[in-house]
Amino acid sequence: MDLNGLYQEIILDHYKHPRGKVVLEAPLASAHHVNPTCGDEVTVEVAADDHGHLVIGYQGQGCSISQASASVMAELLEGASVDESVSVREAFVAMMHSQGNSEPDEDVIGDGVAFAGVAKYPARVKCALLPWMALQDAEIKAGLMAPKEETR
Amino acid sequence: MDLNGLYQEIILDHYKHPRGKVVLEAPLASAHHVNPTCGDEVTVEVAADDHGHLVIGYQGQGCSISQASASVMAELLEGASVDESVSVREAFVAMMHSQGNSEPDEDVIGDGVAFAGVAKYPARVKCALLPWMALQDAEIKAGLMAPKEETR
Amino acid sequence: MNTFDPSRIKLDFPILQRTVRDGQKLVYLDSAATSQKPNSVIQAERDYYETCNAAVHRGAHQLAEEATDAYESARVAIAGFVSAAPSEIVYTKNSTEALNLVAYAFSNATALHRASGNPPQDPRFILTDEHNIVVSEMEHHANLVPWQELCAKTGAQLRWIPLTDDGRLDLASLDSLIDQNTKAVSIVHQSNLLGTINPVVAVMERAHSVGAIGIVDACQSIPHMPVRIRELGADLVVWSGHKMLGPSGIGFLWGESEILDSIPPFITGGSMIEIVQLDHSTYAKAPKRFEAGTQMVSQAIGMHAAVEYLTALGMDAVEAHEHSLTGYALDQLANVSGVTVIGPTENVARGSAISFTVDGLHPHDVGQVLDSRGVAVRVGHHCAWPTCRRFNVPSTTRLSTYIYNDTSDIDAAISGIVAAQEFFGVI
Amino acid sequence: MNTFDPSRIKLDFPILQRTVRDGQKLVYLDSAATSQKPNSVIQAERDYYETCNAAVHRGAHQLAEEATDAYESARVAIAGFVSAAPSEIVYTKNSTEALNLVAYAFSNATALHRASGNPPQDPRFILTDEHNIVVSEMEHHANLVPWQELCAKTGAQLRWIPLTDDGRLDLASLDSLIDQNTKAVSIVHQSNLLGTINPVVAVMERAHSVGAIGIVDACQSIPHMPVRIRELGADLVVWSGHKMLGPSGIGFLWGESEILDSIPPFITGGSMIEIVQLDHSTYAKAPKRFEAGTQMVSQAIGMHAAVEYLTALGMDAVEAHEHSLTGYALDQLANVSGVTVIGPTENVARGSAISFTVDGLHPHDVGQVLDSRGVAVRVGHHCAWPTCRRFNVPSTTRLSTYIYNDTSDIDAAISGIVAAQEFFGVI
Ligand SMILES: Cc1ncc(COP(=O)(O)O)c(C=O)c1O
Ligand SMILES: Cc1ncc(COP(=O)(O)O)c(C=O)c1O
Repeated sequence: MDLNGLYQEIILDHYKHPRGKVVLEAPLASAHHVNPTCGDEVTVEVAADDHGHLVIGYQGQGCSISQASASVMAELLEGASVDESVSVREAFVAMMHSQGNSEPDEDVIGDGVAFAGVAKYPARVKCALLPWMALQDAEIKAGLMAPKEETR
Repeated sequence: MDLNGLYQEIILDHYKHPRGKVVLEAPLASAHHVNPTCGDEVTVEVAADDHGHLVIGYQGQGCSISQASASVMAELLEGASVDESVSVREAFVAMMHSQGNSEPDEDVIGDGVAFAGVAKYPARVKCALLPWMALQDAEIKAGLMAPKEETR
Repeated sequence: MNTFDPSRIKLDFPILQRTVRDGQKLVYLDSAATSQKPNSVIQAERDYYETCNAAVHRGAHQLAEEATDAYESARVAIAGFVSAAPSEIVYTKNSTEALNLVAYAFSNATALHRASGNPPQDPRFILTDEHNIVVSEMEHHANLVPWQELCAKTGAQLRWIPLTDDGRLDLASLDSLIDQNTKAVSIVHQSNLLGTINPVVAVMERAHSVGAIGIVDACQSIPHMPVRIRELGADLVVWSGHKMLGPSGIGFLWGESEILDSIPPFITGGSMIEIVQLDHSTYAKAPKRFEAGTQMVSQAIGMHAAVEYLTALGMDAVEAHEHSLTGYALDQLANVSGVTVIGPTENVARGSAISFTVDGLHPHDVGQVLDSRGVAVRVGHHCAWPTCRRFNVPSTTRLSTYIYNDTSDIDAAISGIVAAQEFFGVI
Repeated sequence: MNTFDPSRIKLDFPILQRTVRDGQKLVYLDSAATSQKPNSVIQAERDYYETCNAAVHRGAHQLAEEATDAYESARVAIAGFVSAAPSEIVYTKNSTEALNLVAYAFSNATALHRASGNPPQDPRFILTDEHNIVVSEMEHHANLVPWQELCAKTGAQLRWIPLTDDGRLDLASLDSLIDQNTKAVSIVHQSNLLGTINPVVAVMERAHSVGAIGIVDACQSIPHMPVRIRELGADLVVWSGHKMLGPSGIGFLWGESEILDSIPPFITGGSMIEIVQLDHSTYAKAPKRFEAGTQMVSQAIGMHAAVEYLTALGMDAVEAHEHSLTGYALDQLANVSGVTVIGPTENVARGSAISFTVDGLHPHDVGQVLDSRGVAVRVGHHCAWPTCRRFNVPSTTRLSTYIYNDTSDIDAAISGIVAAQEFFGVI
């Protein structure tokens, strides 16, 4: 098995040097998500700046995949509009559900492309999605986006 | 399959011409037993005459095996002592649990020997035992014998 | 599509090649009790154990991934078979467990509500002694006894829709039976004793008009006819795998997600939780919420093969085949003097289970003579004892067919009945 | 007796011949989750479906006779395996169902008592908010969550026996924890996370001294050591078939007949009744009382083959083999720097499940690296989340052995752990 395909350098780098792992001073809302199988947890906080752009913070503990995913997400979406965050999330989720058969677009999901290999391991897909689902929840709670049915 | 081995002439005869199928005037006790699978029922009543000998009556509805067995039992044990009824019952029960591999003693169980073939058909063993178990129950209720653990 | 050919289908079922009672061909007419299993189902279970057996939804290793995938693919296939979404299908051990899960929804919600009200319970499931539950007089014990126990625990009242003499639901008093205090209405789709197919849509509509939860026992219908589950009009539907070519040990509860998620957990433990603290826990959403403990994985996988087998035959074709076989059997039985069919004698809105009595003979004895000739039928009250009482019979003999039966099987049963009459000298 | 030879035993398990992750040999170290199945078990189920599949305890035909006989013979064999009487063995779908059956004994008896008192319920099972239930801090969710739910429904209080730092029950406060108001004490025999073997006899004795019902979760002990069930000192004992070579979908409840017959029915429906009227029913004695609906027949028959396989090996030999393998694994793990075993490190009163953490690595990542090398272990909280919290770890990596494992399997795991440390650059 190709361990390097799963744990790409970018992932290991984000795991060891997480970006954006901060506590916000005045979050509009936060969401705490847990993976009931392995106990991984992440809390994502959101706020909006004067232009309505996202300010993101998170805390968490868990495996390299879930924690690197949170770091990639925070870096990528900091300062993005809510609409952008939605389309990036949709692209990321689609890639994770592709079982490894997608051609992810680096222009859209940035370092997120490193998780393409994770999509081949069903048990790890949930790890990668954990922070993204928490962000979605936080955005809804903050009133930044309307609740909608999306793949969990 | 040997239908005549199962339904011996004696059985068919008792089925068509039941002996002792009477309601007692002053029973000491009665017991109503049901086969929960097929709904067969029998009610056995007991009394004792001046010598402490059994007086037996029964009513019932059910298949040829259960009804013939009641008739054979009533005929055989009418006027017997309680001790005799116990040893006859034990012999009959032992034969029914032998899976057809016993040499029943006609001197002890009389027409009951006709049920030797029934012992090969597990689903019918319960039919044959139904009235015998009801009699045991009635004897216990009537205070004629002490409750004891016996094969159901 | 190929024409429907039971003699070719029979070849897929190893057990139908065996002989019984001293070398006689087996004529299996007891599929309403349990169906036989084709090679593909037996092989699917075996393959699972030989290649990817593991605990599902728990491990990170390759076997666990493969097992989880097979287990969930089976759910997709089973859901597809009844036109449902996979998340609406709960695996249980049999339909009896599924019906109990539903009855316990009410007793558990009521107990939790009375004890502390925390977490708050859905009012649709909270009962007092002012409420009532409605079933019918033709229910299988599995759809009767759990409701009796629920009523004993909560003080609610149990009511029954009565039957007509030809074995149909008597709906004349439906509107007074199902009233503003009715909290659940649970009805069999096709009776396992009478064969009657009930107008469940009308009954479910009445249930919904008073805000009651509507439940359909589809144990005898889903194996035998195409069912688009939402078209039954129910909130919850149960059925069993073993009656439709699947392994023993698996059954199903279908429910709208909104309803399933409102039901408090039934069997609790591993795999159905969200977060567990020492003093309390929170729970996953359905279907996981109801699948505590290590699941019947190989059985789900066997079921996958079973629905594929039936889908390949086409459920329309299965229904048509059984309908014509039922018509044939009813006609043949009508020709035997002394035989009385218990249940509809007209081949309309009726399935393939046919119960009957024979004058002067006990059903058990009829069954025994048939068995002596290799014909396997069921005798007794068929777990519907109150239905027997309604028709004043202690029990019946029942023949029931499936995809592997043909008219020669019916003929064997008919000559067996006549042989029984001769043997016992009643003709 | 032959010497115990895992390499020969392995040949009986088809799945252990397969490769994983690009042609690597499968090293299966996840038997505490579920065991693999030998040919004889797989074949027994297949034979059943191919020769005598039928509904048990119901039909009068030859198949039904044979199926009933096979089903009940399995019960005799399973009872014999733990030195119990067949009538004391209840089939359930898994041990989780069995534990729920026991917890529901209390909630059902309490609800029936409160509603009408008719039929009268055994006072041992009636709870008020003055009562309490005692478990331990090392319970599997299956032996924790049902008791939480019971307490939520009845107002009773849940208490836990705490743990020592080396993963043993801390019995110092046993006599105050289990007091005159304790109605049930339910304890795991061998922890699936820590590996600890608990002094259940002492705990059960204390339970009995205050009149409480004593329950033992033997899921991880009966597969791995000889158990004479009465010697556990409990009233009720549960375990699962799939962890001891048997099929998925079957578990067991053992109880003294006197106790079993005092428990109100749990899942109700067909086959568990005595007489059914429309408005109420009476019930069969145990074990039938608890086996409603069409049962897991092929699974019971597979289990029969499983206990025969284990009996032929000899449970003393199985225990000795695993004990020495556990000692070897503990020694090897002690040699890897950065590894911390969660649970007893001394190979005394401990079984073969070994949980550990690796400094700087998340358990999930350790498991993934092992998996990439063909080594199947379990990662997570192992359905014992509160136990993880007690030891301040979010989760662990766990290796667990069985009859088909040998020291080379342990060696493969050890080199995998070191490889993980290298890959993530923590050494
Ligand atoms: C100690 C213990 N108890 C209970 C269970 C639950 O067993 P099952 O999932 O077979 O119901 C398990 C296994 O998962 C266990 O290890
Ligand atoms: C109509 C009906 N309902 C419920 C059941 C119970 O199904 P199971 O025994 O598989 O739980 C059956 C079959 O026995 C049935 O025919």
